[in-house]
Amino acid sequence: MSDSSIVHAHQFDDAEQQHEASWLGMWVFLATEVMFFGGMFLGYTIYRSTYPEAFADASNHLDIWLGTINTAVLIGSSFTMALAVRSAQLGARKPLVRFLILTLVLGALFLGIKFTEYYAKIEEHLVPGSNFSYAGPLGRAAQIFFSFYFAMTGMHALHMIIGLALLTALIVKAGRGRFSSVYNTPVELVGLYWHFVDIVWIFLFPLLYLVGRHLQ
Amino acid sequence: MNGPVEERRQHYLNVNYGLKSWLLTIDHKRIAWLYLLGVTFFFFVGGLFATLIRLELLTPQGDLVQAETYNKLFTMHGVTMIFFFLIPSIPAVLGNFLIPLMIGARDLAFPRLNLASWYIYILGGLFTLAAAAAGGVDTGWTFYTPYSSIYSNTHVALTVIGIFITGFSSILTGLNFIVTIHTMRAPGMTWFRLPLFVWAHYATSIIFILGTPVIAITLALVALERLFGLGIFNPELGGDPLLFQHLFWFYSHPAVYIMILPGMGVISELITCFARKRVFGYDFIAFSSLAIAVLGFLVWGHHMFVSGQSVYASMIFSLLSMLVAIPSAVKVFNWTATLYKGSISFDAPMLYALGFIGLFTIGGLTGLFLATLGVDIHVHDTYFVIAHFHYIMVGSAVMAYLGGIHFWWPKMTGRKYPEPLARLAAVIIFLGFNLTFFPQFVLGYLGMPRRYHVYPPEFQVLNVMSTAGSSILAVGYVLPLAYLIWSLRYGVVAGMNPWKAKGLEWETTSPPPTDNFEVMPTVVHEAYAYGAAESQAVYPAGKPANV
Amino acid sequence: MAPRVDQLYFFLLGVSVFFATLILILIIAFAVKYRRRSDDEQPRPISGNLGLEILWTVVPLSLTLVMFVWGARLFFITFYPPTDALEINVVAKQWMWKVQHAEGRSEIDELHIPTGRPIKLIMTSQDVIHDFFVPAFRVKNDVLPGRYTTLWFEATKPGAYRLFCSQYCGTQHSGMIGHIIALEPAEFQAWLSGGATVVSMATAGENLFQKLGCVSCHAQNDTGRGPSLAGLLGKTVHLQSGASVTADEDYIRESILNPQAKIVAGYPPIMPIFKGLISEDGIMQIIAYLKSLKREEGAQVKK
Amino acid sequence: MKSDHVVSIKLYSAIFGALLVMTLATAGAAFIDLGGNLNTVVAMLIAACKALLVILFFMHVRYSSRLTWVFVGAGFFWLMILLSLTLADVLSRRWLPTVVG
Repeated sequence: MSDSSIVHAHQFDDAEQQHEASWLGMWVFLATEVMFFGGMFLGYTIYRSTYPEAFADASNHLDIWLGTINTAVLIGSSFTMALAVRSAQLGARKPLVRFLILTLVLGALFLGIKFTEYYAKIEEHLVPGSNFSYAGPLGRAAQIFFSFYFAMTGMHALHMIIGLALLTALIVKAGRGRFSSVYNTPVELVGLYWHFVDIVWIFLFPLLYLVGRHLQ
Repeated sequence: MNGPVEERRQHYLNVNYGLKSWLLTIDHKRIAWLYLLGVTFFFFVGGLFATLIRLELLTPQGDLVQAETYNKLFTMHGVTMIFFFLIPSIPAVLGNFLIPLMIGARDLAFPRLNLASWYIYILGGLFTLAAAAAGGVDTGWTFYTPYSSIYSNTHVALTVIGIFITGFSSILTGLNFIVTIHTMRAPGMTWFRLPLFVWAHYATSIIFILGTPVIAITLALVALERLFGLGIFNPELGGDPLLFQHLFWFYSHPAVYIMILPGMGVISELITCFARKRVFGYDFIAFSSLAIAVLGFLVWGHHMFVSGQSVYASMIFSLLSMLVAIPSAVKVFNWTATLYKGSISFDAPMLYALGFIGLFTIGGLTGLFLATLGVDIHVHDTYFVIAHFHYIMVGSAVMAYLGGIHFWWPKMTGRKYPEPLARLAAVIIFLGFNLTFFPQFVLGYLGMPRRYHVYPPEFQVLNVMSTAGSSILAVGYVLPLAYLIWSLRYGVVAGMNPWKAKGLEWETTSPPPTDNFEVMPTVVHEAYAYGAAESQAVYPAGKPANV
Repeated sequence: MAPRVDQLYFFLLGVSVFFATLILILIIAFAVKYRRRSDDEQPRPISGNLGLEILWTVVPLSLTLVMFVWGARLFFITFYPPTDALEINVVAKQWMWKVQHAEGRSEIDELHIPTGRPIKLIMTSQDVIHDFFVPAFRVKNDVLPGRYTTLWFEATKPGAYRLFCSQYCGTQHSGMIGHIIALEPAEFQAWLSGGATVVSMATAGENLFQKLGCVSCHAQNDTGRGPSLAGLLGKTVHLQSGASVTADEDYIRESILNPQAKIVAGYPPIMPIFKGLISEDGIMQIIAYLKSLKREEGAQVKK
Repeated sequence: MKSDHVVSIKLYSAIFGALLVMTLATAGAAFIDLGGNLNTVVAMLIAACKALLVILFFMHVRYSSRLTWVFVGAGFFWLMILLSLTLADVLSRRWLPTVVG
């Protein structure tokens, strides 16, 4: 199949140029996303260096096992996503749909576990605000830790939800056979986005769950 | 050229009519018009707030409005002017219209995303207007915590959500420009043949995509703190009051370059055209734009010399701030040198350009006062700062914006504006501007703090001068609005290249066709080939405009 | 300070006027000399000149470096108060300035100082960020909640000088103003001892120290459950975490409000939190008391 | 811009395995007191390695043009600007204590 047989938008000369533009556009967007999360990483770094004991203590209130399992789940979803992109490159429709659905399921599982954790934190009065209660003298700085916990994981979960919506759209399109070995840019781009969200979690996991375990 | 056949020619304005054809357009030229409407609206809203501020400051007592109202006025003035006028003004109107034309492309890389940017911008604007209508916000456009996060009882959350939303419009515009400039240049349009306007917008886009997300998350955290009691900036919990300032200025200082860099790009086009000269030191101007964009990210701490920031950090920031002055100086000298042995005409856009150089020089030099540690201690947060940044943002950026609108008006509309009136307006704006803001330098050095509703009587004379100047300035701004609208119908038909300018945008018809060029060009010359061959590009015959 | 700031200011002004005039003259000269005389004029293109580019990069660069060094020196002086400065405590709140003198006299929106002696302000805020700005002395510094910042100046002539809050702090921001009243030293002494009989800050601090029960753990010698606080200010303290800090006012303030933040090595973390039990003014009084302990100890050593 | 390089399932699986191992390693290392800030350093190093693997292989950056590298780099470079200059303030604030002498 030659390039000229693929439809491309009117502003482009050919499909190759369109693909280049889309690929670059996604990377520019991801650079933006790095800075978006970067603001929170900065705040986190400053407070952790100011209140190391409180952060260690508060971190121990998180469930390290759920955190580890969730990390594995999300890495698994990245793996299936990478395989989905591969299937798309090869023009294999059925594996593509299968891997996309698998990614969707793993993503949903991640969110499910995450919301279980949130629920536990609500029960334990660890949500910042007027209901926050924390035994011991480190309560005030611990509230800062939980502010970051909810802001960072919340922003991450929001990205996951958007990712799930994108995946759903891809599955529908892939099922209808819209993608081929020559045209699979949307699968590729959603893949990039999904891996990025995975990377954010790869950093959130040690920063939130593993701060003070060794001091217990 | 202007025969009856030419009149019937189809172009982007008459290709179809009706509201829907505009609101659902994906043509970058029409989207530029949508932005033009938006930014003009917010400019006059912001101008209205400014007028009320100046009237209040006519007397030392607080006799026109209450303190609460005054505080809301300057906050809303800053918010609308910065986030809804200045930041989108040149990039989203002129950049949107011109970048594809200048690089020889049919449109931006992502036309639908471009339209989405406009809707996001409008949505953010509606939130902010809703906040204003609901009673306003009184934190100052800087939203310093803990005042904004805990103490203010005005509509902070609604306003910051509006700015948060609008931020995504900037990000998407920047993304679109970067991708377009990388991937959509016409054959032969190498990086060093790009007009400096395009270089400037590339540099601006870098700031858009790497700075804007930081202010977005910062303001989102402030909103979360107000709405849900999150405690990231709360000093009661041990929060650091400087963290917000770092995050805020990490974007908001480079944001000044978002406002001025595109203006510098416009000026490079105007000076060369009206001096009929190749730009002096093309490479230096191009690279100085990139240098400003990168160095601009390293200097934000000069807003925080007296904030309790570490003395040592302040020194680093001061030194880096001195460095950012250099590329600006390089540009000014190169523009001046471009005039040397030129053939200079004084059409309205050139008057704006020359005014720009003068006002930018003053604005830039007074910036050095603020970057110099020992002096900044005294003038920080006084009217000196107000005067300085108005010289940059209004004196320079708005002058460039108006100059650019006049210069490309024939291309955008196919008609010329009335030249004598336009020259008059340019002169009025220049004089009114200086009368408004020059006295504020003196006020600042005498010690008048900014954001003061009432002030000691010894400052009154200078304040009266400033208010008088602002009324002249207001006339100067209303005048172009009137005659530009008039010219849409009654202006002289302009033709393809009324200024005999170089650049691909002048090699297509006015107004251009929807796909920009009847035949896609291949570029064979450097930019600004004044005094060289007639055309900058060759058009292989037989190739249709839209494959 | 003021004359030294003005010197630098006028240097900057001179440089600015020079360059602004240079640009202005060049633009006007070129605009007149090379004005367009006929519509089809085509001037010869000039693409640039490396020598010129280097010139107008290097000259501004060297000038700005001079500005930086000069400004940085002044800045350092401004933030490094002389050791013999008279310390005065300032608490800012929406929308007033509360001043406490060591001798016990306090005032609102006014600050009496002696001439000819450096004054060091130790400032904090009860609510939002404020800024203590005295244009006549060319000094300002932000006043932050949760932290101390300092400022120093010296009045050479008696008189009243304007005091502004220059960091926007809410509705009555422009009403948060006052005066610095500089008096001859003798007059200042008279003013200090005038008014109602007052206890000194140190004495007030000592009373608080008793009342809040601090004394039951922090004894004069190291026999208590907490470390002795005599002579603490200015010393280096070794912490449980292995780090060490200089015991300044900020450290003491933090240790009262949030004792667990920095635990002294060798002591158990048992001190209760005093946040909510003591005002910013009270903390300043306790610090004054601790400083007075230091002085007494020093006096004993001399004997 | 990007080559149409198709990565083998074997390589993907190897990367996936490495990521899982590192996840377990970082969780395990968290329980051992390495002293000082070493725990943090180790955790962040492992996270950086994991991120690098995802970027290079899952995201195909290893097979992509220089321009892609530039934008990947730009994101992290700017993040470093934000972190390092702000920390320059926060960490040096107490070098000049309020009390002098």
